[in-house]
Amino acid sequence: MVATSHDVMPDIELYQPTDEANALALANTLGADGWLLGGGQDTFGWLKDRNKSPAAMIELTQIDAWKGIKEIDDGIEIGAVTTLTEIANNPLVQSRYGLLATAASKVASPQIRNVGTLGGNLNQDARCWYYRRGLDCYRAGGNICYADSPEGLNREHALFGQSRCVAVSPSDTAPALVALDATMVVSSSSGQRTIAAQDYFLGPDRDIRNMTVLNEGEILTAVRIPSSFANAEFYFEKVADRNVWDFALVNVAAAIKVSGGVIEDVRLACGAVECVPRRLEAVEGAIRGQQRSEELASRAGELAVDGARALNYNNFKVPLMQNLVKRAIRG
Amino acid sequence: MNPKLTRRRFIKGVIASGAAVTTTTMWYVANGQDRPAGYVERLIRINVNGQVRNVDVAPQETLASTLRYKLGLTGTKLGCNRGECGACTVLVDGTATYACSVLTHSVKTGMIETVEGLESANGDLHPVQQAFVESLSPQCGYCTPGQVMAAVALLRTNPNPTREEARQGMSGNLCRCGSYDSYLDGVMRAAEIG
Amino acid sequence: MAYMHIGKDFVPPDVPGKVTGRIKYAEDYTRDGMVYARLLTSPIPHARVLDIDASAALAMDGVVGILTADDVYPDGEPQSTGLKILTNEPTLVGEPILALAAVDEKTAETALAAITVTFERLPFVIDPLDSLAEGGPDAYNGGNTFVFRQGFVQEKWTSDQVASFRAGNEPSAEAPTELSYGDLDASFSDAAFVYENTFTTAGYPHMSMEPRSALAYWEDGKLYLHGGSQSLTAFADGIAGIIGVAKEDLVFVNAATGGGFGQRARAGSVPVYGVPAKLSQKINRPVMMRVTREEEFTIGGARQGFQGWIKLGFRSDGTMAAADLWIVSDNGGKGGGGDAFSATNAISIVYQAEAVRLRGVSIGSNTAHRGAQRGPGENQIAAIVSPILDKAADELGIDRLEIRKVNTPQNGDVGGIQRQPFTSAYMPEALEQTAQLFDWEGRQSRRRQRNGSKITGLGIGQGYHNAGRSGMDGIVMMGADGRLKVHNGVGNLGTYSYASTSRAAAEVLKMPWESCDIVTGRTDLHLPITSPQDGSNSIFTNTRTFWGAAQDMLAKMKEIAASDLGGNADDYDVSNERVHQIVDESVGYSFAQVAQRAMELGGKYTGESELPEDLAEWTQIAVSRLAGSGFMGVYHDPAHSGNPPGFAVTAVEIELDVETGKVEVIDISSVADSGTIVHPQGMKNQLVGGAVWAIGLSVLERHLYDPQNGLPASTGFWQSKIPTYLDAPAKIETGWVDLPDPENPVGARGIGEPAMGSVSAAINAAISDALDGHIFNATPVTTDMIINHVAGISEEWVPLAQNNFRG
Amino acid sequence: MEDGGIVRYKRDVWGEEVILGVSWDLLWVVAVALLVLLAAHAIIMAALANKKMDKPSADGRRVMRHESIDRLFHWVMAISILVLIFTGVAPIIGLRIAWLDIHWISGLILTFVVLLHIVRSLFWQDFKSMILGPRDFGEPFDSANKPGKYSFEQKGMHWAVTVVAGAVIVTGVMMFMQIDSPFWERTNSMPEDTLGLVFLLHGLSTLALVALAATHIYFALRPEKIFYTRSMVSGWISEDEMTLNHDTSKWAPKEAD
Repeated sequence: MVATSHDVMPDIELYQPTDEANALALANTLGADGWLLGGGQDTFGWLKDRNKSPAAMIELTQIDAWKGIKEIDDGIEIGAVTTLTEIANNPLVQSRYGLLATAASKVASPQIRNVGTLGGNLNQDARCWYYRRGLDCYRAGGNICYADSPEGLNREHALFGQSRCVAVSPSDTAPALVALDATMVVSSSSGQRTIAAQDYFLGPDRDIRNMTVLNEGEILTAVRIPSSFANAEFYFEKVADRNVWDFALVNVAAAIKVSGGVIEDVRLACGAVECVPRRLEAVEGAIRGQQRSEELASRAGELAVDGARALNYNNFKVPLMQNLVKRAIRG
Repeated sequence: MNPKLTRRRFIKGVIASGAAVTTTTMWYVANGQDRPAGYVERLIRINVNGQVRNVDVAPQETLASTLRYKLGLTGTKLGCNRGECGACTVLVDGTATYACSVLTHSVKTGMIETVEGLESANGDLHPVQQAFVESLSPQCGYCTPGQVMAAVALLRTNPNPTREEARQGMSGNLCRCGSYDSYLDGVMRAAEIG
Repeated sequence: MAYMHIGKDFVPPDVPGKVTGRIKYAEDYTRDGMVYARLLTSPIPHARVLDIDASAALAMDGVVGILTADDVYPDGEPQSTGLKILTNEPTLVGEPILALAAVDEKTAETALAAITVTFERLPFVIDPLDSLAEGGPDAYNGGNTFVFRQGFVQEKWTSDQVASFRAGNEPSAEAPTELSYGDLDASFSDAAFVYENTFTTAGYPHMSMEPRSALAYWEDGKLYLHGGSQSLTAFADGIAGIIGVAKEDLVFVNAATGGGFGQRARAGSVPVYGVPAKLSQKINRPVMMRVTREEEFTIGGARQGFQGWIKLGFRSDGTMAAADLWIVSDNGGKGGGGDAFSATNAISIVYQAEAVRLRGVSIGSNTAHRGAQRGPGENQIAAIVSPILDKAADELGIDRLEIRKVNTPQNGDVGGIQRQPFTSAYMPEALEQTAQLFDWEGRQSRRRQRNGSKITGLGIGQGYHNAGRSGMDGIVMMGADGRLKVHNGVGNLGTYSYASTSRAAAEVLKMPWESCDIVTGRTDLHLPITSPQDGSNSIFTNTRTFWGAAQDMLAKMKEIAASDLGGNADDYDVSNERVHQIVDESVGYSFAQVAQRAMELGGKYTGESELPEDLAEWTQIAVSRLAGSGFMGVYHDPAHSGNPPGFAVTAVEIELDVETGKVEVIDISSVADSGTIVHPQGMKNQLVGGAVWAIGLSVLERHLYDPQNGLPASTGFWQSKIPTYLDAPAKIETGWVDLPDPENPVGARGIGEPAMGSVSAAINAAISDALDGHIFNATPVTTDMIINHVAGISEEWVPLAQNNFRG
Repeated sequence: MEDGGIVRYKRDVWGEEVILGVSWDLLWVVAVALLVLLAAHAIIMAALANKKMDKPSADGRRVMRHESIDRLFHWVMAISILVLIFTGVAPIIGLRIAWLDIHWISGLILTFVVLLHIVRSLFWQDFKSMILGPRDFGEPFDSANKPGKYSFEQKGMHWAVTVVAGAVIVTGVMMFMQIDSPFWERTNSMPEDTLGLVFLLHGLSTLALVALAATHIYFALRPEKIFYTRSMVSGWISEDEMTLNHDTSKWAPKEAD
């Protein structure tokens, strides 16, 4: 019964592969009972609470091939187990993709960024407190949602794409990568595939148990950021209750190419408003080619929240999202 | 039959019976294979405060557990055991890290520094400790070891921080007494006397 | 007056241990054969345990034993609210049902999962108003409130009365508690401006950094208990009774405590220490009980939330004519708390209202138990009243600092429901000094200035708490080495008052601090009783006792010297660790010599006879064990007269972003009126700590319980929104009036609690200021509330909702 | 969550064990069982095939078996049931599609069509022809005893589907009321143990429906029965087919135009 507050890591095996092949083989053979371990900042709570009980952890941070930031033909590639601190402080990222550097620097707290990885921040599980408490809700494989009800505590929950589950994407770096048109590199023992950042995440309508397209045996090994939006004008803002150790109530990431006051191209994404980072294509379409102005910014804001369906306690997210998008376009 | 379903159910059964450890072992035995490379051995040597210690560490053991309960280094405090307070902050290769949220096996090759390792051989306090005493930075003191270690890490990378830089650098440490102002006084003083 | 020690900084003896990690908190101890206990707690907000089947768990390898409520209370549980050691009638999720001991924690947790507890589910309630409504569920078995000497009582309103209250009207129900003075109607009729509205303040947890883990073992009939507390001897005195061990057979070890904030002052709020004590007695092994952060939340206590109605009347000159309050206090699942009374007293005292009335009732909810939390009552209400005061000022065309000056308490005034005189009051000086420190006048130009989406708000606030007690005991000892040993029963929770009050003794004997030792940290060092270290009282209370004990020793020194060396006692004085003739300093004894002589003389000089009357039982035990072992000064402190107030005044500047709803506190300037300053650094720590707590109360901290199932959501530091480095300003300016209080030998009064209330009052005033005077009538004022206000959105929350604050 | 053979259990919000739903492993059990049975049937029929059975001719005079409106009902039901089965099973077998909206919309269509069919069958159709009486049970064993409009097998299939579809629809509607829809905002008013029971019944009836649908399709495609399927498309069967399989004294259909 859930009558105990757990605090100690239960028995779990640990594998520390040092080369890719070995890690992929382990992921493949262990399948569902192998837990992919990055920095572990999202992992250990689950395991200590005994709300997730894998038989083994496969530590990915010993694999050098999946670490670091390097230039590629078109842009840069960031290893999935590169720490958020390294990304935030990396000159290359700072100079060309400041959006990601800023987003990474807003995550949790310095110590968490020191060990927390990009892959971990992207793949972290939903933060809905009912789910985290270990209740058997839809996302946990049950048949009920405790948050989406007249009395449910859903202040932090979704405005869009609710489908039985109303949890939101908790990541700060995800919207930044969507805005930068990044590509996820996913490897498995049977090969490698690449997925556009915005297609990498899954809403509850398509898979209520998993937040990404990763299948058993697959590992996110790298993220590629094309040069298309390098050195563009960037805007990232995260609004949370606390300025440290908090998840966004809403965050916004924008990459804008402006010349002569005209928005030539733009990519926009918001986090914490849907189960996936929400790309605002309608807004992008409406402002592309337009003269940048206060009015345009306001219109963008209004367009951004079009179709929002607030729950009982998260109505405030509508004006908040609207304002953040407005600020992003206003610059 | 759908392999996903059957495997999950098999695993559930095993875990429910509280024998998670044997699960993967069983899997490999059942498949007539040896454990794959990368499986950790429990007996390890770790370098804590410059001393190499032999210690028997369970695969899932956190560094905080090893330090407190295996090595008796109780200066490292557990305020939440969830990476939400920073009282357990230690240095791994100079990097401030929550000992409650990192596996000992993950850092076994690193140089681990705890609050017990800061004093010089002749017993003099580390400049940060000295400054914290002079500024009366601690109140209840429970978060202090973590604050000390965070400050040490900060000043190594940035020996002369502005108060704002110090504030940012220390921000991964919670103090319920609200002594932040006094800790920042301490960090600034440490930068002077350091 | 020039002091040797008072008003000077020093290094409290425990500080080095804190920066080196060497000082031990309860969980840092180990003991041979020690086993680990973990708690099985209630998953249900209100239930009755029908059956416990632990056979499977007890059969597991490494499991040593379990303890249930039936073991603890063989004759049945005490029928009252208040936490039990363990219970079969849980009234909140997370209340301890049983404890299991095993060779290690992991085994204990695994074994707990194998225990089957059969519950009978009972109706539960999260919002006290829902319980007040006729037919609403009651939090306790037998009622929704507990009345002293009456037991459980059912307090009910009609649904219409509840609905009308929620709708913003004055409650029309009969109040079980009514306190007042003055002619309310007459005073309101004199008022030029009257403000009336309902308000709500959120309850929230103490969340001390150190969870209440404890170690216990029994050795030759004595119980050794290692735990954290705010008080040392007062706590031990109480926990002995709860555990059921004779005072003389309890050794309470408590060198350091990881925070208390009101919740660890008295044993009644930490009965869970009885678990390792009883369990180790049962299984005859040392037991370490590890308490998790979540458990610290569920049994660690919380501030009372208010669902209230307030009406304030002001004369045209700005003076507060009358204050009328109706407050429903949230008593949580375990009762406790008198916040409403303290809140009303605070209004009467800080604003010197001519007529005041409180009508109130305390109603239970199946949530965390309530107990005193830093400025219980005074600080919630300070944040509610301050914006109203500003509204009055604006309506009456008075400056906002001025309206506080015309209402300020000062020397000679009385205050509170009992109209008690102050021992001294320097609030006018504090107001003036704050205005200077903050440059209140100079900053007025910034008021409501808009910079992009950010608006600057200015606020000024006042805080109060009764800050001193008396009637305690003091013991000082001196051995043949001539060193002064201050036997100190004050708790060590980080205020360092245990050390700073000890310096009063050194002051009396004009001794260098280096020649003094503080004897404390464990009760088998024979420590005198003192008041629980709550209510900001320690400085006042204990400087009196240590001063008195040292005076007793001083008198005895002079007697001995006079009888040995000639002359009268009053021909003698002390200096440089010698007692000597005033005319000829060469004639005298060193302290070492006089102590030696005292021990030769024995009797009253060594505590063997002529002890003060009315020494507490606890002190008598200490004295009897010390008797004959050295030169003793012992003292029982008589009662003081009047109310020694702790006052603080704070001015803040905030930036409120109307697009994000974020409030950033830019500047805080706090000034204390707490009499003579004994320990400047300690005083500064109380002011800055209070400021951070105030940020929590004003904009961040709240309880989250799901009304559907009574589960707590805010169980960790994260969801409790404890303020971080970056939620507080980089620098907080502090100052103090530093004028002596006549009722204290060194002129000192306390400050811990007012230091928070004044900042909360200022921040909430500044938020209203930034929003053109809009008053939320609530704490905290969170991001979403501000966004909704600016956007004109009304959420679908229940008005005055408690414990599910804004979802 | 634990699997207990047929039923899956979970913990309710207060940690008590309650029913979660059917164990979807049964889906594979049903699938395998069906394959075996139908394969067996096919083999036996093939074995009997050499024993000369005179196949009725589709030529000659045509009689009306299914009115166009009834055929429309049938095919709409058929399609919605197949869609429901597919969208319901997809997430269980790990297909990541947005199934829920399609599922409840098809469910509403099925419900609507079934209601219409019930009304029509009661007042406009020859209801008696579908009544399953005791005498019908002798029919399969007595070649002399020929059925009226519907054979014993057809009646049996119809009523089995009626019962199972009824259960699926009732539980389905109850589940529909537990999610957000254009018509209402969801609540958690239904107790978790009741909810689990509803899920269990929906799951069990789904499994039965899968079995029935598969059987129905199998027989509809059997060569000796294919003319019935044709009649569900075109409406008519030949007089030859009628006289060989039906007792015209019990069923006198009108001429097909």
